[in-house]
Amino acid sequence: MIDSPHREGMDLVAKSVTGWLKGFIFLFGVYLVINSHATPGGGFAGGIIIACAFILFTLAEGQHAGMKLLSKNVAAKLASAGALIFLGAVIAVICWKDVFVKDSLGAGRTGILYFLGENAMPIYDIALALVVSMLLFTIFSITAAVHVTVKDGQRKMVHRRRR
Amino acid sequence: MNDALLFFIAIPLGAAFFIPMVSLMLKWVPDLLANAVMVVLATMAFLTIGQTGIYHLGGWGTLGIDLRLDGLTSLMLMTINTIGLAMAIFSVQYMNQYTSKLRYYSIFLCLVAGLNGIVLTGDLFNLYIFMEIVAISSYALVAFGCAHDELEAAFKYAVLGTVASAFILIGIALLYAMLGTLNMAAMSVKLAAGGLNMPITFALGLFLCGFGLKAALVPFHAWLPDAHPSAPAPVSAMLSGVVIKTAGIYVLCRLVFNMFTVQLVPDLLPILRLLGVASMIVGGILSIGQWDMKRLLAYSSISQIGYIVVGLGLGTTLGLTGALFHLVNHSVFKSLLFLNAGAVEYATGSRDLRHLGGLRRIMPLTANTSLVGSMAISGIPPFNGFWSKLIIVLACIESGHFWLALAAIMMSLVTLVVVLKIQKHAFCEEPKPVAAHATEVPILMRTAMLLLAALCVALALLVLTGVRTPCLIAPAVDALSTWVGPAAGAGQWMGI
Amino acid sequence: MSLLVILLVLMIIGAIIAIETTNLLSSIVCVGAVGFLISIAFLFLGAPDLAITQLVVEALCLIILIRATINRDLTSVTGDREFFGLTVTVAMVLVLAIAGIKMFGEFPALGQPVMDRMANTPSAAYLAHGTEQTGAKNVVTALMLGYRNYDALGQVAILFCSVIGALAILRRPARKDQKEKDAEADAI
Amino acid sequence: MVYALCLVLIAIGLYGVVVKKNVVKIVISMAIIEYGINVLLVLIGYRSGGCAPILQQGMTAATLAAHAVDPLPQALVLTTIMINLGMLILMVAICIRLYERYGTFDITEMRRLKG
Repeated sequence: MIDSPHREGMDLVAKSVTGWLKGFIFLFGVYLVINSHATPGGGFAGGIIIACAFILFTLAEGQHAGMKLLSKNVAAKLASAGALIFLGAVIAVICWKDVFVKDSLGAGRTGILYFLGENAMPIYDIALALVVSMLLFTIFSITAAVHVTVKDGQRKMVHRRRR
Repeated sequence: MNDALLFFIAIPLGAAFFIPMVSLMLKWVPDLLANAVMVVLATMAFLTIGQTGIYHLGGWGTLGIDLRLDGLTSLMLMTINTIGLAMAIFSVQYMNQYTSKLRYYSIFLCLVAGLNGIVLTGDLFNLYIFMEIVAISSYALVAFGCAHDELEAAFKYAVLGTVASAFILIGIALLYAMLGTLNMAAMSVKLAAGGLNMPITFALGLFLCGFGLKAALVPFHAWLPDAHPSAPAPVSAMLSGVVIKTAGIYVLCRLVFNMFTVQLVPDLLPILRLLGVASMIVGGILSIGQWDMKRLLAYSSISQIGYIVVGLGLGTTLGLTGALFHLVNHSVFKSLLFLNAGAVEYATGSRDLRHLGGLRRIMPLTANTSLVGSMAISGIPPFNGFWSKLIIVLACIESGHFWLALAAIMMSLVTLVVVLKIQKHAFCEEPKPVAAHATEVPILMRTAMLLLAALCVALALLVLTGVRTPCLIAPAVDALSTWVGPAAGAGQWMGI
Repeated sequence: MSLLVILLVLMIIGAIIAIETTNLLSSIVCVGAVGFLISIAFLFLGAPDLAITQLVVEALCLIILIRATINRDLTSVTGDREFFGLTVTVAMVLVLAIAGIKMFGEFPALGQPVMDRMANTPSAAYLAHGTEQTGAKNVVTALMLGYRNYDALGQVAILFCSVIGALAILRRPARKDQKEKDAEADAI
Repeated sequence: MVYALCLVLIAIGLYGVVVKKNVVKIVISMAIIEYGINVLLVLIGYRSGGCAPILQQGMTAATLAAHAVDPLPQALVLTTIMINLGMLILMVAICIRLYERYGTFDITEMRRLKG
């Protein structure tokens, strides 16, 4: 992460490689999230891999391109939205278990959407991945934007603005 | 009441998740939402007075996590949520000094959710998770002002807190390896049957160190005198009023009396009494030499915690009643004194007693409520502090520890000296230049202080009237009995 | 079994290097190495779920730690061995060692999990009925999101609270009354 | 014997937290303590020659219960890893702010941290 503003992001080789790679990393993260009930790796691991895809893009393309793709405030809002969905899902399952959890027998379940189970809607994992990826991207872009410049002998922590 | 217990945690968490979504333009939304949530929680807490029971979450039977409600839990819920309500009201205007009040309320509501979570769970690992929530949100709140001394205090508190949590986690791992289950009720049954072996005593030792540090008992109290003065006033009031008691004393009480029952570990009570007396004396003596208002109160917090632990250490029902009553009283008047210190700092800008003076005429309400709080903490008859200290001293005499009773009375005198020092320097002398431009604090801060002062007086009536048994004695009896039902030993300790 | 011992010994060496080296960046890299060794150890202990999570979290810890130290004071001064800290640590390590040795005498051997040693433990029930009650083949996910989803709720609160706390700590003008000398005062 | 190695790892982390002068070094030693505890937790649930607790195609729930490793400590460690990540994020934020104030990561300069 070169701090000098005149050269955004890394050199050409890194940019072109990440250009290709970030799509596949994002896809792998989504794969882990979707069928976490069968294969190892759940909402948490998938969410972090999605966050790594965004972080890789920001590292390669430079701070401002990263901000244009997904700014800090949008990411924070998405994270809190995901957290609210997850809270709703947990309360739903705890209070009305037999409606929302389809056991593998699936004997005559009439529930509309199942949160956990064979071919159920993985609302849990999607919400978890959303929360984890957005939170970690926010913290990465915050720590990336913060750099300490020595201005007239006084260390000042400056947040780089979005151009 | 089964799933309503879940909403003690779900409502504050939902509000905490919702607040960052509100854009920065709507300034009043976080305040309104936080106060509304605290009002709802306070009323819900008062509804749980009579009820007891064990609720299996999600209908999984003993496989899932279960919430447990008994006298002690409802007592703690009432303390947490009423003090939280007073803090939310106080911080509406006090936090205008800081930017981004949005984030303050989000973390504050996470803190309240964590505290409610600790009090309600019946599962050991779940207790650890909610203690981590309380720990992380208190580190962030202590460092909220971002001044250099606050950051250092937060760093020191975070380092010690993480080491304590690591000890607790090792203890939990050992207990799981030896007992096979994480459910506290099932653990106490297996402990009673299986008896004591080396890993379990090692785990108990680790628990004592870890929760001792969270409760700021003497050998581990290093973080408290730094963390409290540098935190914003409502946060330090919440910290010393509620967080130390819930994350420290309550869990110790649960472990000592409900999991490792006293018959299993008889020599635990002398250790508790020793820790209590030590922190009582050290806290009292250290608080005499302080000039910073909040630091002085922080040290006197340590000595008051010593009272509670001594009450716990007696093991008799009378001792436990006194300890729990003192726990509630202390969280009320200590928060009141911290709010007064915050109000003085808000008005005059400095907390140092040497620079303050003559605020009685300028800030009459703050001076009077601080007088009420001081009288209550030093145990002057009409206020609640006197009754709880009286019960603890009686319990000490009843169970034959005369030295403990003597130490309790001496320390109460020391607290009186210390508290009068605040009154004299801050409120009674002729006004100093610093206090010249001071004005009375805004309306909402005054209502919070009035609320707590009224509570100080109201709690005193609790002892006399018929309300005594359900609110006060029942929690003590519940605390002594294991979950499976009153332990054989609890029978003959019925003092009253 | 022996592979596990090798991995643990490597971890201990990595941890010692991470703490003792003067250059900050190399000690961060050593911690990364310890984290990746743990991920391999999890794989051999039959926990693929944890291996993936540990691997990815480890990479993220490295990124965040490097963010803290990039073009900042990289050499850590060793200074004089402060006597008090050393004695306290030696005493603490001794206590841990003695208690560990005495305790591990009565500790169950490595290979016997709780399910073999005791009757009706919850984890035996999780394995037997986990898939059938929650429909998820991966029992750990069934545990995390089915039986103990109250824990997962607490955990999301922890992550949320720590990131919001970090945002609160890193915000630029912390107090309104602070006289900001430079014009750029943006409260993100 | 393997448990003793975990305790050694935790002791190293403890040593680093108490003795080290550098703020980032203390954060790193805390991470090492938490790694040691994670390994200890998973070791408790290990069954010699056990397979991962995932119901593959050919297995039935009964064979899984006979062979699989204990899933409960794994769920706990999954949570603990995330807690350590949250703790690390907070500590790094404090370190960055402390660096802004003092220009160095050394505790001896910071007035109040000496104690």
